Amino acid sequence: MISNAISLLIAIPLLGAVLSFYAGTKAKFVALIASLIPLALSLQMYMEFDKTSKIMQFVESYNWVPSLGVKYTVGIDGIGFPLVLLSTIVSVLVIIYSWGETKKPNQYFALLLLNEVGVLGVFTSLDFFLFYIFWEIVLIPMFFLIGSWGGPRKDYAAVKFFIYTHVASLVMLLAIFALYFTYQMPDGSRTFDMLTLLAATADKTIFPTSMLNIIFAGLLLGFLVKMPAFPFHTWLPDAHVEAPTAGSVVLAALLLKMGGYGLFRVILPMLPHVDKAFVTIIAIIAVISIVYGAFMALAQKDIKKLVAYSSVSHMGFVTLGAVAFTWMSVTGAMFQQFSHGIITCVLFMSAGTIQHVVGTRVIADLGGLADRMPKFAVIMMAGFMASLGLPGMSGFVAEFMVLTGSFATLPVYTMIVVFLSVVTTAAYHLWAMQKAMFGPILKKYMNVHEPHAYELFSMAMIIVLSLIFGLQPGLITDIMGTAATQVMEPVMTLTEMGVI
Amino acid sequence: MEFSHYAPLWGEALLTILAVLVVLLGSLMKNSGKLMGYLSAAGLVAALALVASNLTIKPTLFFFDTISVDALSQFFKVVFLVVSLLVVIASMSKYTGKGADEYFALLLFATVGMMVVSSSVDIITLFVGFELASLSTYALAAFDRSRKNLEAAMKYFIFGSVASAFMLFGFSLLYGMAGSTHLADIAVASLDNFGPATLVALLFVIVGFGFKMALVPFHMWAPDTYEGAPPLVSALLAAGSKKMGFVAAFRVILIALVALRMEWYMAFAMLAAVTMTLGNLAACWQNNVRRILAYSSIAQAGYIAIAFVVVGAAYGAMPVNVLNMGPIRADQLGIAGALLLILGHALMKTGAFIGTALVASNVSKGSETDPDDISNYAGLAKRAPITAFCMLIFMFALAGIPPTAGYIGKFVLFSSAIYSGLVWLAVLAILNSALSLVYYLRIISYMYLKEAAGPKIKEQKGYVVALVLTLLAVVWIGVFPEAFINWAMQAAAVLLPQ
Amino acid sequence: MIPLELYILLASTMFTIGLYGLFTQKNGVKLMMCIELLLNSANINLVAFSAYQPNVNGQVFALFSIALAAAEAGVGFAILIALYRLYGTIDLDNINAMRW
Amino acid sequence: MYADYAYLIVALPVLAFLLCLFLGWHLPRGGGFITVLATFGALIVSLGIFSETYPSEIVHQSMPWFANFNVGILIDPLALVMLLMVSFVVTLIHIYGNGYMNGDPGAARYFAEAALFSAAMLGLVYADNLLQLFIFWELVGLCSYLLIGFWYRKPSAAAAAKKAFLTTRVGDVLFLAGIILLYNNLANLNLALKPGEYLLQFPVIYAHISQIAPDQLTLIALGLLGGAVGKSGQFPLHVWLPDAMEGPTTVSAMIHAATMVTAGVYLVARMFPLFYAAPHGLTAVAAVGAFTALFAATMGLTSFDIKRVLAFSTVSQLGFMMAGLGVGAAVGAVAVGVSMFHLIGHSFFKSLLFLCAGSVIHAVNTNDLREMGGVGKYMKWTMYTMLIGSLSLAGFPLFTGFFSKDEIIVIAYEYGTLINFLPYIFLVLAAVLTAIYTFRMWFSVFTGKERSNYAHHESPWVMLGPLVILAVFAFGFGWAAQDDFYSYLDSTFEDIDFVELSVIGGHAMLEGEHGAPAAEGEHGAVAAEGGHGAAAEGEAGGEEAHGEPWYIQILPIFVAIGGILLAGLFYWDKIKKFDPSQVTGEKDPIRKLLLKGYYQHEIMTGWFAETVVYGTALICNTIDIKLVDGWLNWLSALVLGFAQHVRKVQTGIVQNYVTALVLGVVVLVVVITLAKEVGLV
Repeated sequence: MISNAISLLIAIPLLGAVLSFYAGTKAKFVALIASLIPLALSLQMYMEFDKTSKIMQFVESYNWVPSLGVKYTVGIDGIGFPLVLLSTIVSVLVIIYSWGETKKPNQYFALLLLNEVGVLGVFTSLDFFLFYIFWEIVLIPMFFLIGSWGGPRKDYAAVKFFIYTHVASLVMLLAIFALYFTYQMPDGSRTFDMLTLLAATADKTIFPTSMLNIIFAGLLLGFLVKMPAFPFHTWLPDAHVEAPTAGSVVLAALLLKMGGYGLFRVILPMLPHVDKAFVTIIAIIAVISIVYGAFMALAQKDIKKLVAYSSVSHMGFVTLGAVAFTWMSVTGAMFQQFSHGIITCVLFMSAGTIQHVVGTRVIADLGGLADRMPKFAVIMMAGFMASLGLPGMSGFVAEFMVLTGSFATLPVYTMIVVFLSVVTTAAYHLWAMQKAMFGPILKKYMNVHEPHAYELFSMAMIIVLSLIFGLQPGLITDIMGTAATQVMEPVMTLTEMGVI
Repeated sequence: MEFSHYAPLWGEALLTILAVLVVLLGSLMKNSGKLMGYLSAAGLVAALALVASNLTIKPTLFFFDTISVDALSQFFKVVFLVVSLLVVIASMSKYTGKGADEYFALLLFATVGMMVVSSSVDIITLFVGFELASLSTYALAAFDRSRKNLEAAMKYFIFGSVASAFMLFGFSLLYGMAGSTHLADIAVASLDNFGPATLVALLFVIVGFGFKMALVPFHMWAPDTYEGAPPLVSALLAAGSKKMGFVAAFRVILIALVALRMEWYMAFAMLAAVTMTLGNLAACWQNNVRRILAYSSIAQAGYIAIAFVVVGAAYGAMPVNVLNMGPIRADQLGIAGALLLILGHALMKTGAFIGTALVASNVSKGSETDPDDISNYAGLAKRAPITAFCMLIFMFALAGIPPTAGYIGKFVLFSSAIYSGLVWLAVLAILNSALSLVYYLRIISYMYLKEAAGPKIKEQKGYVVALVLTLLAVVWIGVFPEAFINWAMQAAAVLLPQ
Repeated sequence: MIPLELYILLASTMFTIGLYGLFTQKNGVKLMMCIELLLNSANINLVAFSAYQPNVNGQVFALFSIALAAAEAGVGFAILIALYRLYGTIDLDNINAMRW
Repeated sequence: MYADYAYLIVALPVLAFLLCLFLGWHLPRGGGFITVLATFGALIVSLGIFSETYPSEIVHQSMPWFANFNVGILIDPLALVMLLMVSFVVTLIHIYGNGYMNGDPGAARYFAEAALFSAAMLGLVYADNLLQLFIFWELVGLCSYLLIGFWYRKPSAAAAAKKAFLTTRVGDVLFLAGIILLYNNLANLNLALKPGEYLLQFPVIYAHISQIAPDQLTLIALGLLGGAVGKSGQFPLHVWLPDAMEGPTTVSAMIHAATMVTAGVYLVARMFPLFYAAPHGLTAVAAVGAFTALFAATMGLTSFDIKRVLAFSTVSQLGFMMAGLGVGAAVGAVAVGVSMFHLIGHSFFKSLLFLCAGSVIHAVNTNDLREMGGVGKYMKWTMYTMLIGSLSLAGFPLFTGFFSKDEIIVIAYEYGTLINFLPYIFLVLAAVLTAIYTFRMWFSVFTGKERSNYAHHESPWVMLGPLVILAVFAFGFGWAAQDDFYSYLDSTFEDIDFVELSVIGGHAMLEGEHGAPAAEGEHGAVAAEGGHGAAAEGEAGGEEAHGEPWYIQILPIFVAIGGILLAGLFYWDKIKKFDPSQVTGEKDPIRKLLLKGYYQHEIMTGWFAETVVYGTALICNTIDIKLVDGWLNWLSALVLGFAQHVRKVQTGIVQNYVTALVLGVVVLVVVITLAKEVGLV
């Protein structure tokens, strides 16, 4: 049992960021090492992780700002750990993918590592104060990644991304305040401890429904914007289109997951105690996000924008599964988080590779690339198939579980999704694939070549992962299943768990 | 009366003597700028040590009960001393030659004035200290004698003296009403004989302090002066003398005029709301970085002013467990929050202005372009990495991004607002700090995202030391706020009837 | 003896005149004079009040403020002179390079 | 002991897939032999299992997968006949492919994908639960997509691939919906499952059908039927199948004739009890099947592309199979036997026909019937093997197709007597047309004079060998197997109580009405006694002795021969009487309609896909830009515009500043006093 595993997990990339900032051209090696260690660490944690217990594991808790009731409390359970795993995996692959980065590499890799720090913090912190700090910190590296490595409209995109999400998180902060100031511990003191506060929301005498509704709405907004769900998604396409490939990957694979994580950790425990209308509202938002996202993707000209909207659509499944609130759907939604996190990487990487090999991302200008880059074509094909929910890859399992589970409580919405989204999703994937890759090779692309080995490698790795988790979902759904049952039940505080 | 009895005031005494000494020496020996710099820096450090030696002292009165040394005064003295120290350190690489002695002397005098204000409980001493600080800063604002300097100084001077005239008139009315110049007496008196004159007095006093605090509509001088004055002086104004306005307002309004609670509650509710909104809005379109910072500090003043509203709202409320500091009252928390934000803002603003000073100092004298124009900041990250990084952190801190001093201050302050039922004000403030991102991000994206415009900048030692010290302080407060919160709470307790 | 109200009336009138001057005048020196009016109206108040009080704090205060006003005038004129050297005028309407 | 190696049936082809994918590039002929060996291995294992389990044992293995789903193998007679057929046909086609693909640069890719397909198809067949079946179902779809688009440089091929995937996907959506419905219905029963039992396993489903509400059953049945319709190219989702001929001919033979397209039929057969229990479930199946049979046949008449003719005939024959299952509403589980019999037979002669066509195309280098003719002179083997295939397809007496198709028509007649005659009529007409278009094709390919100059040579033996073998089966399978086939298949559902189900499905009512005939004819009994009567029905199906009048018995013979003669009169130069182009003028609307293929492309692709769907997408896009993102930009513009005005307050003239100060004081005084007056504070 590693002591302070989580703190190490957060500290090492931070250290790595500083080092690689000063490592100049050697930055990538430093970064790789600094991201491999957390990966190894998290795998080790996976070995030690008790899949069946609903207890927070690897908990560390120290007083930080006693006068405000702020503690440095971190720990993981089935909700957070899969995402921790995801973050460490994706970070490594992203760093490998951008091995050839030549523009200010030291800053570039430092920022990628900072990103890892932020998301790891969000997924592990059990104290709202700490949670919020990490939640905000994540914005900064992403702002710079978009802003200084981005495309033509990078400034607009970066600022829009920052302000849009920041406003949302401020609303969330207000809601957190409301929780904080309403609840008093038995000894009259205040606490930011997540689990304690969430457990308290069950108590009607402390949180009358009318009040809890407002708090709930505030928190919900914060998370839905991050997801992002319709109609709060418009920052996403801009950010993605302008961001550099690695930026998009991290954005889609990790940052969006923060929103989903929030749903499971914070929203679901409160759901039973708030106005029932919320279920309908969230369900509608989810359905619209899924269907609308798919149709938007169908209408896009830029392949990266297409992928961006596909993220909106896929994250909608997370919302749907979460709000459907059955064991199967919640498990599925958690798994969708994980699987989308993996699969979206390969999509954005493909888009990026096309961008810098061919020089354009406009689908209409592409054609017959498979003729010149067969290996890449195979991988991209596999990625797209995974994304459109081909059985055998992780995406299918997740969406199947979500739909099957959601039907029990939200039959109508589920059926709408099934009928309107499945074919559309397939349609835009195949259309893009066919237009870009197949058909006769265009004259102007006669001399394009396979992308670099490291790009192919990182993409192939993702395909392999998607296959592994598609064929053997149990590896991770066991953990999530436990978490799902635990989400269904009233929240246990750390003291009730007997952890501290 | 033995000498040691005055120990708590040695700091002021030391600085006064030092200031006089600096002037004398300066006139005696030629180009002794460097020496003067080191001298006054040393003096400030010494004074800081003296003040710090009894940081949380029981309130003790001196000089016929006109001067009170207590936690609050010490808190502000620390703020002023730190700011002046940073400014001096930065100035040491700018003011080396002729006239440096005057510069440092004025700076020290200004500091002394502020320190006097911070601990005066009698309107006479308060007025004297106030004027001492103002007069020296008038002179400082014009120090480099460029066109901009003089215009800035002129506006500052005229507006300032009008404001202090208002304040004096208000004081006179207060004296007439109470028959005494002691704040305590005024407090007692204002409870019974209470008339329109008192209201006028209150508002006139608010004008006087509002001018220093740069609350809308008493802020008009601030943007021009901060932009026009020598950058380091702007730092002193924004970070130092602004805070003097707050401490004076705390003492006079919260203690002496407590009877008019409803009135100043309303007044400050309006002022705070208008100030933060207007400041942020006006900042969005500025192209002069120092002007942006000026407006941002106006907005910050708006946030800090929330404390008055909180006290007004929560006055006399029963103490309860607001936070984990045992039973305390929302108004105390509010003041504590304001104090934290004052501390944080003082540091961030000093740092930011020092940064602008560094950039401006590298623009050749003759050049037509405004040295503070934002276009000069393009690609600063490449041209002056340390400065750019510090500026970056200061911007995020000003915007209230955790974990920085700015975040903690806002956090406690807004918490108190919510706690005392002023949710609308808290929401407005939070929306405002979101809006403020527009211009902070603009500066940042110029520094980091634009291509470098111009040659590499030589980062002089003095500036860099000051910047880095400030940076460390800002982050330290943000990451380990515990001690500071407690300190602020103790300081706040001074203002409230036990 | 003269009732207090009259003193206050006088003071207020002076104050108002001073303000009016501030609004209307362009010339820097005239503005300085108006400011002096404001300050002195306050001084009148102080002295008058102290005459009706057992203590003399008011007169002390007045003395202080007069001294300070003098110093203020000194600084003020220094600035105005410097202005005049650079701009060739002390017509303050024309000195508005910094605005908006 | 073979049963222990059942997993190899899938594992071997998967292995072959990996080998070809990664090493194929370095192997001769893209490593085709690996694929052949793999599928042959699968065949061996299947045969072994057959030998062990015959007559009625069942192999069932299962292990947990994730959540509450499992992976498992269920080999009952129904699955086993499919396994044997698939592994056998596929092996032959791979052998043929070694010749056909020889020299193609993408051979390795071809064999890899072919191997993957074989794996998926075999997996589909012996999946023990619906989810697993669905997964392989999608995988075969993927392989078909990949193989149709095998020559991806050809835009038409890429487009056809996409069309195939999307059209079947529409069906899959319904299938998925059906599964979700079924799962939730079963889950709501809160069954106490024994360890090793899972909700979606077929045995579990069969056991609990009777507890599910009838209306739910109908919905589920329709959902599953939708899936079958998509996969088996039934109307209206058949449009992809003709286009799918863009792929290599081997692919058409393997996927789009013999195996994959039959998966839909197999699904319905597999879920037959559920369809049977669902009111109107089988009626829908019968309707779809019968209509498609006729509809596709009419299109087969007019196409000039040899492969498209075969494709349409495939669609039509699949219609026969569907109809065969559908009429089970009247005759019970025996329908499964009848329909599967036709499925197996069809897979032999249809793959034979395709391979022959391939061999012809290989030599002639065109698909167009109008450019062929007289090929028979140079390709004797091909000609005769294809003749056998054609006769079998046309249902010429004593050929496989005769026994199977005839049986379907007969039970359709009984369905008519009990319920409704429409399917019967449709099927008979379709049979006539089948004979006609089959021989239209055969005559215009092999007889007459050369209508273009093409290479005169027979195909290599590696291609002819499979033809011969298939020809043997296409001829012999029918009378060889018929006796035991029905009885063997009927043992699949023998422990299911069809009486109970028929009550739910409302078939008992029919039985009540037709009490008298039902009591006499064995078929009537089937409706009531299901499986038990089925054995009897099986034998009865074998001989021609039935309760029906004699003319029904012999009608099919005349249908077949008559059709062939009719075709001859048009297309066989020896006995040619009419010229097709004179019978109906160019202007003839019906002819035009047929040539245009009922304007399906215009409706499906042109109107629905490109106008409705893509239009919606564009509308969404506009909304997104103008509204959802628009209000944000509008807001920011508003705020910043306001700011622009606010800053103008700062005039730069110090007197105005003082004025502002005084104004501020005045405002404060006024507001505060007013507020106090009002009592606001």
